[in-house]
Amino acid sequence: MEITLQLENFQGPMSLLYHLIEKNKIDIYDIPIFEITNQYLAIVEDAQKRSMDVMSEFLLMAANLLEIKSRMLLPKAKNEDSENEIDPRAELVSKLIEYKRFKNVTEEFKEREEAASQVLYKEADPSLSIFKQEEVVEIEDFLDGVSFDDIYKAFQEVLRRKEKKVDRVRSSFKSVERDLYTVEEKISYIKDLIIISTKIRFWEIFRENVRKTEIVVTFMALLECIKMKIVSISQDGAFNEIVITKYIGSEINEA
Amino acid sequence: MKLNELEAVIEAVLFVSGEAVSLAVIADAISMDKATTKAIINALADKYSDEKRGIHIVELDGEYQMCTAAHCFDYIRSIYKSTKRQGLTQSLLETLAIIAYKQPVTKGQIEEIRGVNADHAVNKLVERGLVCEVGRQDAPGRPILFGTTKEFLRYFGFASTKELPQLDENIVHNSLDAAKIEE
Amino acid sequence: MKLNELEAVIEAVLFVSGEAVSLAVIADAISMDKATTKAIINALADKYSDEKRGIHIVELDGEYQMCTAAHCFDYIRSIYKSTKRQGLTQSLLETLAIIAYKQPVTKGQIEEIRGVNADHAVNKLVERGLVCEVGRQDAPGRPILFGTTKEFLRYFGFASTKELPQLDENIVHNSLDAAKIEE
Repeated sequence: MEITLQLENFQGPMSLLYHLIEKNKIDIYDIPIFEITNQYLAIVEDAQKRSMDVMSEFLLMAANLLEIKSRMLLPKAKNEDSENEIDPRAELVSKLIEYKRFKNVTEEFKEREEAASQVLYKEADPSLSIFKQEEVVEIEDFLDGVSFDDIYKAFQEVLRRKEKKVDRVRSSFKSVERDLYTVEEKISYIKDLIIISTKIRFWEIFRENVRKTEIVVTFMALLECIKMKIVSISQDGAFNEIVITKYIGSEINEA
Repeated sequence: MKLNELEAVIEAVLFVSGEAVSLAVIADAISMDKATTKAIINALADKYSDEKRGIHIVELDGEYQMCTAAHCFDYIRSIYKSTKRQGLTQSLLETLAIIAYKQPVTKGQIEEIRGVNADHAVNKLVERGLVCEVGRQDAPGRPILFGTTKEFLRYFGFASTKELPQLDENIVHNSLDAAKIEE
Repeated sequence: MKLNELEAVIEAVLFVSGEAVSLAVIADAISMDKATTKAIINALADKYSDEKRGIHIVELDGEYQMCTAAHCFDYIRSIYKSTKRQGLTQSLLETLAIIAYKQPVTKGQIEEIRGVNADHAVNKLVERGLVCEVGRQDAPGRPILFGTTKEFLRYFGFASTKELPQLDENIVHNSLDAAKIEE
């Protein structure tokens, strides 16, 4: 075989080796390793004289081939239990097959690439951005039904709550408290959290001085979220931190 | 080319261009004279509107453009609205109230008062144009200070933040003292 | 809404969006359940292609997008004088094929199959938006896992990765048998 092959024309050692097998019409399951190794080395040596670029991978394969060749030269162990002895070429063959599977399919990819290049798409209509912008600046819509009185009350409520938290003695006297936390509210809170960070430790949900009722309500909300397949939880062991992650396939988004 | 092929090319050209295309260019694409091309486009445009299709062809000063049919407008709009639409939740309301009364205020201070992480709520409010950055606090890390926007005041009919209704002083003081103790 | 009104809305939505629109969003726009919506879109897409229209509807991983019909390409090209898209090199195609079939896959696994360093090819594919990071492998060094993108589907005209041509499984089995015989 004349050495007119240019190493640069090959995608790599597998590509070159594969070419040699095809060119010599070799049965891939019974590679004449001596012949192929000689041809391969001849091409690689010739190329080496011209360029040292991208050579290392070709040389690695050359070494691999030489190793197989030498193992083939060794007398076969004739042990009784040598049934499991593996052909030194086996690994190379399965790699070549694997490579061939993907190489074969690139032809079809190329055809589809060509066909699909004749299909054109268009940009989003510029007027859409107006819809989106409009949505962001429409305070009227967002605050629909909210009066300033609501804000005033919300602030008072927040402050009152804070005050109660600090005054532990007084708050501990109360036997019946207004239900400040609802499961619904905590579900949407957990949903929000899981959007911001994909992984949360259970205690990160809470701040210092958190109330017991809030913990209970939040825990119930968490159970609800698991049931609704919004989050998944995991725990390394008993009493370890519970880790909350977004349920795979969950459809919650920024909305 | 047969008529339906000519129509297909016109359709494809108008679709992909995304803007008005001159009669001359379309005539060129289908290798027909302008008068014939014009007749074909008009027939196609009529067909679209007779069939009450979702896309129409309009003529704009001798050029042609593909656009959505007016009767579909509300549906399109609903998609872009509904994906973002969400009312003011309790959590956002409280955060907004704290920012309104304590501005300029940092996220840390908001969290201190509400007892929960404020990132999400503050971002949402900024996104909605109710709250904005008003400066930096002269403290380690120079945290961002937030305040309400002009739009916020305008919406509730206040000329400035000084006009906000006064709070029950007792509550305010107690809470401020409390905040100091904890700091 | 009557069927042709539903079709009109779908048409308008797909026309205006300029990107793939999810089934859920379209279903929302026409207030129908997903299965019905899917049936209507498919019927509309079939109508477009049966009538050899200039615009088509393609499915991309459960989303839908409007595009021009391939048979109109040459005419569009003639007026826009656009140069032909540069195809992928053999090296990029091989790398992409491996990623497409073995996703999620690390660079190391690609190199294992191709026998050459995959840095350049993978970077190029990421640059072209055909491939993206999809996570990290739970192994030492936590190597990046790569997968194909929606643009990959669009680029080759696949509706989903399930549509990829079958790999020749036979060769592999033969090789294993062959190896056994030789043992």
